[in-house]
Amino acid sequence: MKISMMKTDSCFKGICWFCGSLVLLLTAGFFIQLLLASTDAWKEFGWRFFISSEWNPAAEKFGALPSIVSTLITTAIALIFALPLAFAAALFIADAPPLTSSILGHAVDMLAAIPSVIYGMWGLFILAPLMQKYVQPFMVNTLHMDKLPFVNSTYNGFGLFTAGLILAVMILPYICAVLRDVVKMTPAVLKEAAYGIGCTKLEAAKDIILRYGIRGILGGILIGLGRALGETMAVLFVIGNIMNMPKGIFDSASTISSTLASNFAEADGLQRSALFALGLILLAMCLCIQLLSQYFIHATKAKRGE
Amino acid sequence: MTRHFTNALSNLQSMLGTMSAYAEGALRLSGKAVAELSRSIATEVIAGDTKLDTMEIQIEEECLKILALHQPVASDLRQVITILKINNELERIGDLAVNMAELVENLDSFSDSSIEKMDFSEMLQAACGMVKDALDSLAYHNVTLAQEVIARDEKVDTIHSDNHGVVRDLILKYPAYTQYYLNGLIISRCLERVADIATNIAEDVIYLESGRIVRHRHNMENSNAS
Amino acid sequence: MTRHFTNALSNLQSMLGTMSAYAEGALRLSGKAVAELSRSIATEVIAGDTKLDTMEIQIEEECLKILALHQPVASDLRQVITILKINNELERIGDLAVNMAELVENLDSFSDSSIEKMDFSEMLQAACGMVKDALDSLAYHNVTLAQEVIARDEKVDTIHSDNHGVVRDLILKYPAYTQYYLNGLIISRCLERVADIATNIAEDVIYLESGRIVRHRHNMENSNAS
Amino acid sequence: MKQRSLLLRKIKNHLLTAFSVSAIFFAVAIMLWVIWTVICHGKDALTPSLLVNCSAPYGSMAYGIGNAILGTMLITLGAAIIAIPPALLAGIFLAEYTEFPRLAGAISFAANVLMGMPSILVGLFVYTIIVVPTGKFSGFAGSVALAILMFPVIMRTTENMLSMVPNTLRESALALGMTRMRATLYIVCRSAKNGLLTGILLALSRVSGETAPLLFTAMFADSFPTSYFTQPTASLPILITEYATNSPFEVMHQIGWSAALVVMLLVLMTNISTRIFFREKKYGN
Amino acid sequence: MEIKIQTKKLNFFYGDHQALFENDLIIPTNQITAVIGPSGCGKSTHLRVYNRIFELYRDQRAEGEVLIDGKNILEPDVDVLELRRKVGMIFQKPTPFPMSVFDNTAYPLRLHYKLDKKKIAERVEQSLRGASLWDEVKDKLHSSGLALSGGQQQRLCIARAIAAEPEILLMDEPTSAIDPVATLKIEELMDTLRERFTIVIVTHNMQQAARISDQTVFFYEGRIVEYGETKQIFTNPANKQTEEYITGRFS
Amino acid sequence: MEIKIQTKKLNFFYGDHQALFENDLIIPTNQITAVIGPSGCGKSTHLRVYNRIFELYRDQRAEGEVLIDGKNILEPDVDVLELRRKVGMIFQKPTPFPMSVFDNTAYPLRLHYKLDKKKIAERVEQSLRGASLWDEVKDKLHSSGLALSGGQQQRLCIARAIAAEPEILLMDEPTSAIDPVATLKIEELMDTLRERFTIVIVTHNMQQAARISDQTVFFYEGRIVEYGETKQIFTNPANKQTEEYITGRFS
Repeated sequence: MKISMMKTDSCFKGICWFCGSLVLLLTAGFFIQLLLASTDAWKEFGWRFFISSEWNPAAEKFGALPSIVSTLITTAIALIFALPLAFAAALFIADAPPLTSSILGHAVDMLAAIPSVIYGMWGLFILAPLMQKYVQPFMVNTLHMDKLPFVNSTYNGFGLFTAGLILAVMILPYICAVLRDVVKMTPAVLKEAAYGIGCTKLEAAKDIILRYGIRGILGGILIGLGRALGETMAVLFVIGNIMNMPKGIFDSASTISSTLASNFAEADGLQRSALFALGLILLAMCLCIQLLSQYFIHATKAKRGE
Repeated sequence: MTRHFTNALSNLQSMLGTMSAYAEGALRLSGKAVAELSRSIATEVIAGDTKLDTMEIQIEEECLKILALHQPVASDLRQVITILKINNELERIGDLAVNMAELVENLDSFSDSSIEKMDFSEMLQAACGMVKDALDSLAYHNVTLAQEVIARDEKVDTIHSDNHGVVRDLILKYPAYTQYYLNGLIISRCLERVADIATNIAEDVIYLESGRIVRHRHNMENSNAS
Repeated sequence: MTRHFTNALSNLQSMLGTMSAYAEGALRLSGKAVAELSRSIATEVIAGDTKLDTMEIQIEEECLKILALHQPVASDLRQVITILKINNELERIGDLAVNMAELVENLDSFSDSSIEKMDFSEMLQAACGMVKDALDSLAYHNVTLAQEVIARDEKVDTIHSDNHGVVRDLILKYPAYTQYYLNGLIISRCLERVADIATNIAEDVIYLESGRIVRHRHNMENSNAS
Repeated sequence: MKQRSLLLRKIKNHLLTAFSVSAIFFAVAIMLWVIWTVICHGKDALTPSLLVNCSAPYGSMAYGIGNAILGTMLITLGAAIIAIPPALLAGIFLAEYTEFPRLAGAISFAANVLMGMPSILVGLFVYTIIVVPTGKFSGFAGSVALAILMFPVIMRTTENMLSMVPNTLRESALALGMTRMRATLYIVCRSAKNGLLTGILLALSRVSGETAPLLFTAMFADSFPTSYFTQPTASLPILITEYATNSPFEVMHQIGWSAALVVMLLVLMTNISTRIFFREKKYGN
Repeated sequence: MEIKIQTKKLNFFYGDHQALFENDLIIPTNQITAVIGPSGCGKSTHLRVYNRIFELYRDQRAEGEVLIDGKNILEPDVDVLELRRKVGMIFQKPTPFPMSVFDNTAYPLRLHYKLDKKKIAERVEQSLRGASLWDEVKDKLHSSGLALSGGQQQRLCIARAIAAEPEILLMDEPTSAIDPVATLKIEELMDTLRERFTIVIVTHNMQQAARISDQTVFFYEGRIVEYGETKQIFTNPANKQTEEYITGRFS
Repeated sequence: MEIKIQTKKLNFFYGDHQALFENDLIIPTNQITAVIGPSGCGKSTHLRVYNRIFELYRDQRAEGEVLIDGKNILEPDVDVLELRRKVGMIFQKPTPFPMSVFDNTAYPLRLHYKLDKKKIAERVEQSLRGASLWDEVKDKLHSSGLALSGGQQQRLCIARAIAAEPEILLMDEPTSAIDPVATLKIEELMDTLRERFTIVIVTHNMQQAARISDQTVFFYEGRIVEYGETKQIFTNPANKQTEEYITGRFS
């Protein structure tokens, strides 16, 4: 009887081992499949695929540059708006009295849980018209921001800037939730120690909490970054979907994911292969983010001597 | 700490109880030997001292063990230290009993001669009473009794100084029995010391119960009395 | 524990050192009073005893404090307990010195008479030497010296028993000076007790250094020597 | 020594506080705005008949989202069945069987990559491995896509929850003479039960609102789902996308908003009730 | 003095790092043996060999012999589950299972024995009484074990450990995570358990070792420096290192 | 005996729950005052009033007077930052900041003073020496404070606390999370700190209170039962409850 118990034990272990390895298989599968499906495009364009800005299905000419650039710009805009707000909000939530803190915390979690398609709709029907009617005119005519590089003087509400804002709204709760946890996970004694030597809240936050949670904060930022890079639906609704090289932030454009979503269904042949190639590039970007975060974790670990 | 320590302490107390009974017994027996000039009783007392010595060592080791293992504080600590000291005093009572008994071996040679004998009965009674009461005050936590014991020391001291004169007169009267009277003087001194020891014990008891050290205060007040 | 405890312990040791020097001084002074039959020296000794009593209480309180606050174990504990005991012994040496000094007040009245005086110098030297060596053995952790001290006790014991005979003979010879010789006998006994105390201290030192209790072993072996 | 100005330090501090308050105010305001918009636009068209009727092609005057609701549920349920058991076991593997540190490192890196993977790529992937070989869009393909999204999330939560169980609990279970499997399933998992359930439900509620992975897998159909494995299956998010972007008709937009309201309620309800139900109870104390 | 456990040339390794060196030790039956020593001296490691719990971790291994009742339990053919029934263990932090007080105590019974309900209830009561916990929990047997106070949780763990009728109880700093009053209760409990079990307790609290144990073992850097009667160790240790450690003079 | 801190009728509340009752206490300058008592007796709570750290938590409030150098620090016009510079605090768990050893020690200096680099380096060395840590860390001043051992971390916290030149050091069970040998070092350190600071230490280790303190305060259920010279408290306490507590007879 005892021996059979031992046997089930090792069986169980084997099954667990297999299930764990499934993740590896899946990840590898992603690369292999995308690579296989995009071989035609790579053969046709080679490395020029990265720097060509032409996307012409009729002429069977495809280049990834516009969508890569648009992706990066929207992401950058999103992070610029979301990060400081998220950190400040996280500080407030973590410091608020318990009831307020839990209500606000849940609110932020809710915000993160709303499906992106709803943000997309909201952006399409509410934000974009608002941008066109008030915000962009204000920026151009009153602040004269069109003097700045990369800001157009023409606008129609859709485009990179609006997409960036929508993304900012979407990733704000994500980053905020992570940062809130970071701030909350800072041990109470450490905070007390900081206040105990006479820190103000600001000093405690910037010198102690920020440093203590640096790993979590980086993690939060990278999660936000990943979201912003890969987000499809919300962007799809407001970016305008034009496969041109954007000249300014008010231009309509198309990110990698929105290109995939809007063109994949109708595409075939070389275009489909080119789309898979775009997918592969996106996947590579995400992989880079992961590698980066691994590097940071190791770096901070080494620095702390853990 | 409680239970282990309480067990150890009560064990220690019962050991001390046995020892004090034994010491008191030795003292009385020794007194009897003096009174009856009995060599055999004296030998018995001397032989019995080994037992008392062993007990003293046992109690001391037990005290050390308690101090090392249980590390008592406050009244518990005073209790152990007091026991340690009383243990020492009891052993000295035993030694004094032996001293007296040893003298009986000398006195003995005069036992059949019809000389004027010295009477120690009053002194013996007083000293033994003091020892007994001091130990009772320990057992029953009776500070009043302890104070009374201390007060009674003076009486024994007085008898002892009187004995000086008595011995001198007797020696002058019967110079042939000088040895006998000399030994008598020493016995008197032994008993006086027993009373002193009883006083010490009583002082220790007061310290134990109240935390006050009363020792020497008494001595200092009437330091010219001894 | 280390530093606080070490400080407290070395403080305690230096207190004991002072006390032992003082006790030894009192003993020698008392011996001088006996030798020179000087009433003034005797008064000095008696007056000085209060100081010794105070020191004894201080040391005992310090020991208790260390036990309560630092809760020493092993050799540290033995050290404190040994000091506690030696403290007690030293106080007794002081008491014996006082006893001797008090007797000088009586001897004094004979000081001008040209009687045959008793000579305590050898005994005094022996006893004082034992006390000194015992305390040295404590200070220098010298077990050999302590054992030597224990061995020397016998010599003092012998002198004391000899003194018995001497006193008896002298009294028979000069019955008028009985009082003087009686006191001489008591002084002899005091010195013998001082030697005993030195022996006790030496035994305590051996216990301290080795953890062995040697007390009474000596007594048991030659219990018929005293 | 020269002291630094207390006043200056305090002013900086107050500025930060003010910024914090406005940031949280802004975040919450946006949320309320989004929710309010959805409710305002969606509540009028939300009728019982809308919920049970089937959707219809453009131009037709019969409207409904019943098939999409059913489809979403079907796809999500399928995803749960596919993903949960292996994800739990994988989590157990990572947390309990620490004797393969390098494999575990690789797995957890891969899981991070998977978790950060844009959902549209998952759609592409499933398209190539299921839709292309079978030649058919199907609800099942959608389920697989969602399952792939859920898998690393649940695995990670499981690992974290199990790692939070103190090692001594494991040891004390084994020290009583239990087998490894028994100790894991009956003691360790049991004490992390609430955390595991929370993780699973939150993951489910999240994927149920996903759109992008379904675009090329489950597709859409204006009919009630009949064959899970072979037919394109309607779902709420796709329906919203279709109606909002590809339709010029105001009525369609209305329906889209209503569908959005339904999705939002669905997601938020599961989310809130999960959190309230399994309020995070930590082990011990 | 009957011998319950005897180790012979026990060596222990964490990967390449050797943690125990040639431990030779005899632990007598029905006595409390305390294991003391500075942190990291290997005292816990040594204890964890007795029920082979160290095998949970892949890179740990033990060499040498550990004889329990004369049988070397390090041999591969020993039934680990049975060994662990026989050798109960209490950990530093209380580890009640996430179930009711009753089920906690009944768990090892159901695991190892086939008993009917009545019998189980009896044995649970018996074990809880044995751990001096019955009076405090008899009214809440079916509420969670996690709802008890720290000291009660630890006694619950003791009840659970003794329910399986072990012969040896290993305790790894059982009171270091609980407050002084609860510690006292557990020390008193141990005193009563001594009659039925052979107890080995690791503690970094020397006073505790002094108070409760019959035998004391002093570890230093993976070696057994001295072992013997507690009284002897604390009044007159033979080894200089032991003396330094217990008098607090350790550098 | 100079008075450094004096509390008058100090009451403390956690929401509606009163935790301290009418505490009257005098803490003398340049002495070590130990605060003992069973868990939950309010000893930590009492300590945390002295630097108003309790104000971090909204529902906690103190009533009565706490005079430091004769000034009531509970009054609203007292500058909390300056108060906390003057009253350093050491916590149960070592709390080095996530920065280098040097920066940890320099942090309070930079926070409160305007000093040039050289001056800061000097003062850091001085503080680390003051905390008996210099010799151990002088070669790794720029590695993280978290990389030190527990005992070193705690001494780093002490160095940090004394860098700002406080007058009072509050220690809340500073050695309960570290091993006995490290504890010893910290106790010895405290002895040297006594000359420059007034130290108040909360400890649940009575032996520790006995060893290191000059004054001892015994708390029970939020009240001060007895306070006085440590020697007196431990050899001959006036109060029966104190006696019971220190002899371990507390139920």
